[in-house]
Amino acid sequence: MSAAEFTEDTPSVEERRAAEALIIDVDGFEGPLDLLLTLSRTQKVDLRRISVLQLAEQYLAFVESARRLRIELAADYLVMAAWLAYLKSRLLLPPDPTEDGPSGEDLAAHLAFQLERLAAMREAAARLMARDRKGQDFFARGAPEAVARTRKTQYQANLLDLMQAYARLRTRDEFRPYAFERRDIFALEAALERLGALLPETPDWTALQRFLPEGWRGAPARKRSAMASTFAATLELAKQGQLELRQGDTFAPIHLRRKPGA
Amino acid sequence: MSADTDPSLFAAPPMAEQERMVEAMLFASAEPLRVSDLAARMPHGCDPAEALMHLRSRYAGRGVHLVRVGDGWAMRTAPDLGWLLQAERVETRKLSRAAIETLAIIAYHQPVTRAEIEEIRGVAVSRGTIDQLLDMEWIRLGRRRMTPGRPVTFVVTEGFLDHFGLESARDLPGLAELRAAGLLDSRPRPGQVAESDEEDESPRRGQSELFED
Amino acid sequence: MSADTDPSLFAAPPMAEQERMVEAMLFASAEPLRVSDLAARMPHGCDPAEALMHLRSRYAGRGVHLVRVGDGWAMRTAPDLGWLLQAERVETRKLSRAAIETLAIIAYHQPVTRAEIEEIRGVAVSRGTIDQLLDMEWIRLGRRRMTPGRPVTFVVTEGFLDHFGLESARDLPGLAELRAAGLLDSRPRPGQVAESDEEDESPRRGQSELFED
Repeated sequence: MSAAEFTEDTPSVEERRAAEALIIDVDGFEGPLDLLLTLSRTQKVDLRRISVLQLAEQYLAFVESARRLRIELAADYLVMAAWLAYLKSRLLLPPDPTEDGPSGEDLAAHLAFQLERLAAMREAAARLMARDRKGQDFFARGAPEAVARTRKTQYQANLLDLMQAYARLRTRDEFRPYAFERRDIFALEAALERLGALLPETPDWTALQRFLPEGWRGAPARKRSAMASTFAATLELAKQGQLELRQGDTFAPIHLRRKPGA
Repeated sequence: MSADTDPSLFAAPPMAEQERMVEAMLFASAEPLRVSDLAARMPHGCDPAEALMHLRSRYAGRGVHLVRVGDGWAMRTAPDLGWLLQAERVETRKLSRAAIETLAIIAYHQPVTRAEIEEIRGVAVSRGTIDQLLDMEWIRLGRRRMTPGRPVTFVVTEGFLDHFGLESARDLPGLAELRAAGLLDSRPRPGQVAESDEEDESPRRGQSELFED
Repeated sequence: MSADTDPSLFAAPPMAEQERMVEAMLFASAEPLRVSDLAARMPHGCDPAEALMHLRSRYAGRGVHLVRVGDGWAMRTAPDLGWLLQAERVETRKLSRAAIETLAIIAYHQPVTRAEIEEIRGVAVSRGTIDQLLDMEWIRLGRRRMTPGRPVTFVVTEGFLDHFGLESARDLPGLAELRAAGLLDSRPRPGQVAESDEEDESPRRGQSELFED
């Protein structure tokens, strides 16, 4: 096996440099299969005649040297390493007649197939992107004509819109209990009742804030809800002619009092 | 024409080729092109004015004409065929949120009654929304439900499947797939009112500031 | 021709006139039109398919061509004149390598599931990649695979064919060679039970089914 060039015994400077280049570039690989494909290129043979055993050794040497350099390898690189180590043992040992399952040759052939298929798809992708493309190399009519006197509205929606709408609905559904959390909501009815009770004792202008119930003046969410409901209640009572409202300026505090004579 | 070294003195392409060039440029351009525009894009020594004349006679009597527009040239439908394009003018508008949600519910739950749609949406479904979807022929009436009141149900149509590129409504991805595809947002924080935040495009900060200390 | 009252009893216009009509409609539309779209707008008794054949040969070798796009037909500028039309070029979104490979895998292996794409690439397909391709309307959902879990499949669209100047998915470059080399087969990993495709009435044949008619 010529994979000796990756063994740890006597790595030449160039070999170490080559190994490091690979490792430093590990982020550039899209996973173990991509790395294996790159390694297989060093064999300089048709992918169909590749030595999987040699490839397994190259990969294991790569993982080993990555460890030596304390490079963190993602789990899938290590899973592949374990699998290749197993494959290597299956390829090297004489077949055990008592053992079930695929032979080492079958596994190796499948790996070779995967590599060849990935390489073929990359090639196909490159050929596809190299084609003459609309808007780059050939063009549609620049000024499409639509000289109609009749107008028709066509509503547009695509599948993504549809799926998103449904997802949105269903997500909301799942969390309905939360959506109706009422602990921090001061209801308008409660505000009306409270304000109605306090009003007879409010002959003078009093700030709206003063009418917030105990326990609703601290936490911002609770305070906001109480303020909104109380304010809505003042509007309702003002409409009924029970109280008067006053605000000195925009955003100034709002004051209210019982309507004189009411 | 001499095959000199100066590129501008190279022989211009044959007139048939120049005609092709002018044809392609006029076709692809969104605006009418002047002779000078054409000349600026063509190789040296070309004569777009002559190519235009050839092209004009080539298109004479065809379904499209080469016409003069201001001081430029453009291709236009032959006036006698304008009637063919009348159905062309379609205004496309985005479907309203209520409509797309209603449509999604019908697609995923069909056959489904109006009450069930309202149950899922959590709000009443306006008649206009249903009418619009019926009108677009994306939904139709299904069989009546055999429950008290025998309510009508709604199902999606072939036209719907065609528009959305689906073979059947069963091809719609399920919730698990929607989630895997990242279309389901992650769980909102407890206590947060689910509806308010994502849906409201207009920031509510202005209002809430009023109540902040 | 009798000036009858029923318009459907008029004889169809002469073929030269039908050709003009088809020409006008195709020039007017930026999107491909199907024979049925054309027929729907033409008078009764017209044969747009034949008119298309005449039109196609009329435009052969010209600056603008009649091309087939899936089930539709469109006028497009001749690719050899692309250099003249730089002014019309549209900037396209740059696709990541993952997106390009995913697109190619979908095109060559369609209909294909997400798991199969991942099997071929050897890495997970990010949700953004599929979303982007869906959003560009280059891929769409195909029929669900009749295997456990009924996973959705992806196929390429007419928009994809149009963009890459393909008449059909059969014309993908190198498709026949890839197929002959067995590289488009779905080969189960040794020792893994083959997916129970066989029980399905529409077994998965991938691109190969395209060659069977």
